Amino acid sequence: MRRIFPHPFLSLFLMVLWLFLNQSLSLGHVILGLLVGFIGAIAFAALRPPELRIRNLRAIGTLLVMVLRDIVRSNIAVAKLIVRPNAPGYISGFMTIKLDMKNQYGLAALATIMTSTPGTLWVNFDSSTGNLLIHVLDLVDEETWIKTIKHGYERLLMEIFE
Amino acid sequence: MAGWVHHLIIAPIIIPLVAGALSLIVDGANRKLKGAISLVSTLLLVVVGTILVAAADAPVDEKWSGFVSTYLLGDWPARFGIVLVLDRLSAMMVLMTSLLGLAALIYSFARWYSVGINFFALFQFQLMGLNGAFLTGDLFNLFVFFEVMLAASYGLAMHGSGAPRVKAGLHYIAINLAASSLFLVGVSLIYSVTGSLNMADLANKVASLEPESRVLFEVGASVLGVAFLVKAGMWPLGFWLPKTYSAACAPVAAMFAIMTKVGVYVILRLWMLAFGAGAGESAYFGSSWLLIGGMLTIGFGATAVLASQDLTRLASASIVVSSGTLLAAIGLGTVDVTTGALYYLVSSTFSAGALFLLIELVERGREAGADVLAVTMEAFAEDDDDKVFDDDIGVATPGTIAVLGICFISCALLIAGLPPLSGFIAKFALLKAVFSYGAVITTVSWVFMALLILSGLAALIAMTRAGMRSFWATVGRQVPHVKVIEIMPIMGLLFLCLVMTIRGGSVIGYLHETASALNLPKTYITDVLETPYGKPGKDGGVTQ
Amino acid sequence: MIGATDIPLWAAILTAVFVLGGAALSLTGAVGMLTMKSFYQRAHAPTLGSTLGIGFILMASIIFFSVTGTRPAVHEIVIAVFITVTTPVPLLLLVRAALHRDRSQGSPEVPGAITIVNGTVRLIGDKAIVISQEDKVIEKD
Amino acid sequence: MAFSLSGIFLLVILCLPFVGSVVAAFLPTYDRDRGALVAGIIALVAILLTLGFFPEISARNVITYTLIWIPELGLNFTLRMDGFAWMFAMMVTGIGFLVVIYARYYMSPEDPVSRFFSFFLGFMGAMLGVVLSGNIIQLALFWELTSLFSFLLISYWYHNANAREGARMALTVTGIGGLCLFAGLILIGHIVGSYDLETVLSSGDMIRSHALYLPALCLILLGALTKSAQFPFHFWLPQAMAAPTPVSAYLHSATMVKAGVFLMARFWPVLAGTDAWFFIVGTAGLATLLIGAYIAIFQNDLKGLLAYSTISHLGLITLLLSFGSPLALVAAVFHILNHATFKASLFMAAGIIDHEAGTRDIRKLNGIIHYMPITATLAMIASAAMAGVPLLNGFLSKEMFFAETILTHRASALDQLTPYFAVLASACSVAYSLRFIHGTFFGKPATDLPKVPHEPPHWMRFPVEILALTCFVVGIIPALTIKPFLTAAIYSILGVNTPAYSLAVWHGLNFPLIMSIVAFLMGCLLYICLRGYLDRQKDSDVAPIIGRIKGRRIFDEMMVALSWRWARSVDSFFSTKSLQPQLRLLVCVAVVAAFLPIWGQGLDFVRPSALVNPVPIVLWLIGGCCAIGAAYYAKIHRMAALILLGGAGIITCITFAWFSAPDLAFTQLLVEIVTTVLILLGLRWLPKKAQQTRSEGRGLVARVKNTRDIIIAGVAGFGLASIAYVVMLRVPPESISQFFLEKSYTEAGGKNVVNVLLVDFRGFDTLGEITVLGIVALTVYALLRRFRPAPESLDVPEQQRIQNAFDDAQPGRQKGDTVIDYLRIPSIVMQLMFPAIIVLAVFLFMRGHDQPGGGFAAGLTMAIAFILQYMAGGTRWVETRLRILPMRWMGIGLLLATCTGAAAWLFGRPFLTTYFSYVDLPFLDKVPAASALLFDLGVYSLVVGATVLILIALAHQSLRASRSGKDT
Amino acid sequence: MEAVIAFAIGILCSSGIWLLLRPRTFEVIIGLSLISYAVNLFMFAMGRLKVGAEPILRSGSIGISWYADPLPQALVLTAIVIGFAMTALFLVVMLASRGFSGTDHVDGKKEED
Amino acid sequence: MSVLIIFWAVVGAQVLLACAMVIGAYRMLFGPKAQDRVLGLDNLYLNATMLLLTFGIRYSSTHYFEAALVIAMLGFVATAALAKVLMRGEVIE
Ligand code: NA
Ligand code: NA
Repeated sequence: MRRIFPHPFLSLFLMVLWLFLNQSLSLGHVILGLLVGFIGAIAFAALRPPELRIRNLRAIGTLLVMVLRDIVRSNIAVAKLIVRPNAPGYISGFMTIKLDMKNQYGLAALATIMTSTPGTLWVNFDSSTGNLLIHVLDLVDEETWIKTIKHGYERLLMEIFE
Repeated sequence: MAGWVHHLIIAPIIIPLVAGALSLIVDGANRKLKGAISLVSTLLLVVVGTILVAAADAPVDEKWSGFVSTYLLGDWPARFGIVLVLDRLSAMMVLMTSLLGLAALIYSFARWYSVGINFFALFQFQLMGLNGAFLTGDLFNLFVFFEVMLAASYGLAMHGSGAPRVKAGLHYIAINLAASSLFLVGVSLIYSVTGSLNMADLANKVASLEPESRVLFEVGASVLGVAFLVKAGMWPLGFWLPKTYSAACAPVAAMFAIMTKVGVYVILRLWMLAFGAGAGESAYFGSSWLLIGGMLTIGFGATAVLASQDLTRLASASIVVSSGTLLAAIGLGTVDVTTGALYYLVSSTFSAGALFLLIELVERGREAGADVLAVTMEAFAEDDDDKVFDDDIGVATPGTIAVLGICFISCALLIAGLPPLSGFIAKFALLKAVFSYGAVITTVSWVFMALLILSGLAALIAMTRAGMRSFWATVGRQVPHVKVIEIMPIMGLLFLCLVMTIRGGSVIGYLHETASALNLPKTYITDVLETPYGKPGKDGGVTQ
Repeated sequence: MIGATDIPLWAAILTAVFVLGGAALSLTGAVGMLTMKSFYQRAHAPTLGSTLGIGFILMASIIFFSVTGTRPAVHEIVIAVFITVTTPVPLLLLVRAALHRDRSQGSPEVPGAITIVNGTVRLIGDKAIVISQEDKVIEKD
Repeated sequence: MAFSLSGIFLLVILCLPFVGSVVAAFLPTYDRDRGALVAGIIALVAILLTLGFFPEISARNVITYTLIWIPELGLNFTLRMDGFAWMFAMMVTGIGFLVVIYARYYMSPEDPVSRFFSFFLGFMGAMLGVVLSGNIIQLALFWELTSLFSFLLISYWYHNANAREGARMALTVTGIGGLCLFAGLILIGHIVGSYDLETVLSSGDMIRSHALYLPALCLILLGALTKSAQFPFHFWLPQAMAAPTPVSAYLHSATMVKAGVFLMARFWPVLAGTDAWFFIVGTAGLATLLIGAYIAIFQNDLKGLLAYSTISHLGLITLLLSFGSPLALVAAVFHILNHATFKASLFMAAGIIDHEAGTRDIRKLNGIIHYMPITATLAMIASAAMAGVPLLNGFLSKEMFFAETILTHRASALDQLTPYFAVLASACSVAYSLRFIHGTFFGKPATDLPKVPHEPPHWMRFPVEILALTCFVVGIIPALTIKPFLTAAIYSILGVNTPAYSLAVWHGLNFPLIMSIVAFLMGCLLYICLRGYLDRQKDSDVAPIIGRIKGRRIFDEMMVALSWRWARSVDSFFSTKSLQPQLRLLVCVAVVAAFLPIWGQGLDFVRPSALVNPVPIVLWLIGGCCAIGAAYYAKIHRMAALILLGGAGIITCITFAWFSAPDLAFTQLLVEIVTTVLILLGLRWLPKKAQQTRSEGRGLVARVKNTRDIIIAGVAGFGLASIAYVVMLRVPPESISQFFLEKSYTEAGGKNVVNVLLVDFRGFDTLGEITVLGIVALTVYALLRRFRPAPESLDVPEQQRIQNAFDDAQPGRQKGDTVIDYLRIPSIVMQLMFPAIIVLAVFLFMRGHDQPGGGFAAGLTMAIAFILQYMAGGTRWVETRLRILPMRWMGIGLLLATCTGAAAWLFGRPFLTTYFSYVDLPFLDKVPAASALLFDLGVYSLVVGATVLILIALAHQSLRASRSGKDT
Repeated sequence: MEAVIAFAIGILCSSGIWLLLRPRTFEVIIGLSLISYAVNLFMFAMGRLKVGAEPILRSGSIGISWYADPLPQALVLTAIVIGFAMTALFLVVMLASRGFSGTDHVDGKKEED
Repeated sequence: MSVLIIFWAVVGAQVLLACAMVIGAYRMLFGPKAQDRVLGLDNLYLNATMLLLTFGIRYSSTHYFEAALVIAMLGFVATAALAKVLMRGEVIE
């Protein structure tokens, strides 16, 4: 079954994508969408990606809300920094965080989130040590960052993927 | 034309296309099958070409006949869709391409196909591009087939790779890319003032263009003309030519003999159509430039012929000469001159093709660099007045060398325009026409005559020099190992020249008809534009 | 402007606000990219546009088309998803590449700078280096 | 008339030698018996056939035979035999026959003699062609053929440098002349309006009074004078003596060199009788007569002496022809015959001597009469004929010559002087004849010869005997022997103007006889005086005073200078091997070409442009900066240039989108992406830093050059922009686009007119275009298979070396960890994007007919999906997972597109006629099922295949590099 | 509007030609790309400029003349694809040339010192 | 009224985006380092996407959205490739 229909979630996602692209909900497009989703999943499976299993759907919701909130917040913060460049000196810099998460997808999600969020940049992840080097635009409070990342995102992501 | 013959018009494009595509699917190692596909395709092309010539030449009232036959691709009316147009000229060019292609292909079976990969596919695509360029009646489609032809020629020019080929290829490509840009600019500019791309339709509209449109149209035509002249190798746009041609491997170079002719063909076709006597204020636009450019090209080419250090250069330079001759002839533009030019075109293509094929055989087994040395020795040798006579016993000529020698002499005669082969008839036809041009013989005629004669002389001198070097070199000469399938194509091409000489009457007759039709584009225009068409409508019916 | 004639004023204003807001955010990000001192700082700036900036504009679009009813506003969602997924990729690759380049040039600006001695790589220091906006180098543990 | 039996025989006479030539070529290489047999039989049959014509000829009939050849050009294959042609034909076949017999013995058994006989017969045919041509173009044709065969015969012993050079010189000189003749004959044809010899010969007045008479005359004379080795073109003939003696006897005394005088005589009725004719021909003839005779005295080589003598005698004939009087013509024609007989026999005799004694050097040869008395006697008879001794044929024509010189033809100094010069030349002729006889045959018998001479085989001597006998017979009883033939010949030239003349040994003691006697005595005196000098000449055979001026040397040096040094410098001056000048020229020519029509007719560039949205202005400020930036950085910072190119591309893409071209925007964007990846792949193999050549330095020259290029570029850009501006603001013409917009949906079933254009209206373009893509992919693939990277590019890039070293240096890390870490996150995203992009590709493909998209866009999208995986995982990683066979994709794509097009044939419709209908598939909306969709699928397949093939082939080079890197 | 596009064409063309005349292969390939942008825009402009009038048929009673000219677009599309192919080809040839001659000079000249 | 508001808002937004693009172009042109140039290009892609979306609103046409979608899904490939070259010296290893 998994060989023929390898990634059901992905197929579903692709079908939705198909329907969205075609802006149509007709039965014909649903069938076509299924077909496309099926083909897409097979193509994806052919790449032999690391196993993708989502264990906690609810955590995704929480994560999304959190990300959205952080994005809005940091957008404002960074915009302020840019608009008022002569404000009392903010400090940018690198910092290292040790991550416990090993799941590839989790790491990818974390990287995407951190990079998307203005103010933090995922710079380098050393797989041998688990050390993550990030660059922070406003490094006023290092601990806050660690807390947000380790206890916010990493925890949620580990719930979802591990 | 009716029935299946009508569909044959597109066969010269489709056959090589299918053959090329098939050889892509065939497993890479199975070269024999690829070769067989290619051979079958080319043989078919010869057959089709012959039928097309016969069809184009058939009297008007016969069953499949007419001066012009138009093939409506996609069954769209002629002005709007792309059309292929078969007339005597295009039929002749297609047949010529196929014959030359067959010779080059057979020759390549000896060994050349194997020095790189995908030779057969590229070769077929080359034929497709050439045939398409000859048959199409649409300006932009012409661009596309030019690109097909050029792309394949890029591949073939560098077939076998190696430093000289790649270096020459780089220049060849760069210049042709620039020229293709000009082509696009010209085409789109012409479209912007006429709203059409069909050549017949364009020709129809030229006379009635209002002044500003006319200026823009002429600008477009000029730019287009420059693009074609690059292909035709006109001085000073053709310096890429000798290097590329002489670097290419023999069958490819032979095939290239027709490449410059495409530029010439297109200029002939378009200029006769659009800027003939009926073009109103644009009549004979640019013809004096063609004439001047052509003459300069002859002069330059003849000098290059003399200056060439090796045979391939010589052959390439002779191609430049023939291009110049043709361009100048188009610049003169009367029916008789055009007739002569067309004859010259065919003859020079076959002979140059044969020469390119031959050179490789002649040079085989000679030490590299021997030419340069020989030439230098000859140029700077001390007076050898006092050399004693050697013994008076001749050196026997091995059969291979004898055959090669005969072929070489034939090529030399053809290229120099000396009797008795078709090169002579061609020169005669041109000269005669040039002198019948107008009531009084003008300076132009004299200069043209002088150039024709002198270029022949240059070829004679250079070919003698080169031939003596190649065949009578007493040292370092080994009898080359020549296969029958290598010499047969050469003899075939020369035989064609012989046939053109002996059957000169019918050939010239055909070409005379061709030239007359070119000079009276009205027939072409009405035939193309009024081609009836039937299009299956929505429900499969026929709407008119 | 087909279809815009029958849009209610509130929707128009909302659309306008979102459109302008998104564009303004994007511009702000770009300004940041212009004014900030170090590359790592500048790399933060465009994310303004790629998150909320484009988000606002998509929102404007959703409002506009939903209200006018010309088409279902689903493309916007797809765009949002894929922008979110794809924009970090080049940034990730780029920042790491910049780090490598700075490190191998022995730049003091980045941690873990290296130097090449006789073909072998030596670390200059393994400390995270913090740069203030005033370009003062403050060493931290 | 055309198909009379005699006409057929004419054709047979002409064809026989050519057939024989082919037959001889296939004989065994060394079989001189059979070679001679074939040649002899052919010559004999030709003689007999020719003889058979005499009754008709003597009845003053002209036999013609015409084959329609190229009537449009007025070029028919006409054979025409009149008395003059008959005489020449007899000469060609008769002497040919004798020379064949001679050659059988002369040529060594080790000589590859069948080649000789093949060429010999070929020449005979060509020469017959010249004399029998009834069409002047045809005459030119055979004329050049004689030059060609002469070349081949002279160079028969091509291992000998002199033979090669002699042959080449003969060919060059006579070839040039032949081309001039050709031009001249075309002029004549133009004047007369026909190339038919008969017509031309009857149009003398028209020709002579025509404005083109002088150019035509000059050109024709150039042909004739070169062929007959007339001053100043005489120098080739002595060089041609490197040929085997039979060749010299045949071509260079009896026949080919006579072609020139033949021509002058043939056209005598139409060209002669004017001042121009007299002065040109007369000067050339007189000069040749004198110079040839003078130089001949000083030749030490027997054949050299004979060659100069030939030159001199041809000068005599030429001079006679120049006079323009009928009697002079009689003398000329008579002398042609006489000279052929005695000179051919002399050459053969010289050949025998050479053959038997092993040398031809007069200084070495002495007393040969003791060794070979018969041959010596024969040679002496012929020499005496040459010297103009009474009772021999040479005497008769020389007397006639003297008689003519006395007469006044054109009052002028030249005319006045001819008698004196004639006597002088005759004296010289006596002198060299004496030298030939005395120097060779008399004196103390030589003992130091290479061989001990003895009489040759009888049949070798036989031809000489026949000819010597002829000299005698004709010399004694001319009226009985030669007169009928001569009269027939003369009549065919002069017609009713044929003068009465008498041929007799004794005309009484008249002035010519006195001149002869004076000349004879002077000649003897001259020889006696010069004898000592001649014997003392050591190594050179240079004639005093004028001998230093060597025509041959001058010619050689001129040829080398003109055809080699000069040609090379002109060639290199007017051409270039570098790319930049070529492109510069191309741009300049295009600009000028575009400007010319505007310059002539004017164009109003001042037009109001509608504005205005600031956004496009800003966008194109950016785009412009990007373009200029790319131009600026291309040399110093390739990456920057590439990035800026991308910037210009995006702006272009937005422009397309803005101005209602979504399809273009799509395609532009996709191509942009692929191109960027492509160039990045290539960047790896370029030198790290742009190498700077000195020529690009900063000097003033460089700055001037740069400025020039900037101006050229600026002008071209400005021109293109101006034209675009003008066009954009004009009212568009009625365009064929209206049709497409109208019919797109109703007749082609697509709403996206651009796509319908691509797959239906102009589907043929698309077919060609995908073929281009396919071809390029094949070429790229082929080139990369043979790719040899530069050595310094072979190493892994510097970055990777550092990163690997870093990984090695760090504890707990392995080589390659850096890249794994680097790509860990991006590769996950890229892999996830793979199916999504595939969906996008399918989407773009499916909707292409109605909405933006289509096979191209879809194909490129699909290709990008693949490329992305290669970027994410590397070549090996992908290729263990996906098996892409791009070549197949391409082939199938092409076939699919073609077959879809061809399917229309099944319905009797032209190629690419599409079929469509709206099919109501279950559950699906109304789906237009156009056959064009299948075509588009072909497009898609090819685009995927080609793009992937190009990129992957390039990417694979890194593997090659890393492999070879490991080897070292 | 037209002036802007004309400006764009001019500047792209000038930059491209300037690069085309440079001696380095990389400069030439960038130049060719810029020229092809210029030419594509030029061809496109030959159909005149229209905003918001894609030649994609809409239902309703929109007249034919409302739409932008589809033909130049189709031609440009073809030209873009062919241009891409040629860029690829030129790139590879230029790499091959560099491999053989050891230099990135268009004439394969070794650097003279 | 609504029409005017939206019209001017869109024009304003386009001007703002165009200005943003100018800055992106500035980074592409003047770096100072290669990574800044790539960043500039990335920014240009992003702003182009947004610009297309504003067109979409202005002309009520779905095609602009599709174009934006294509950039959103594929635009990153070019900049990713550039970035990878900076890091590894090769696009595909
Ligand atoms: Na971020
Ligand atoms: Na002697």
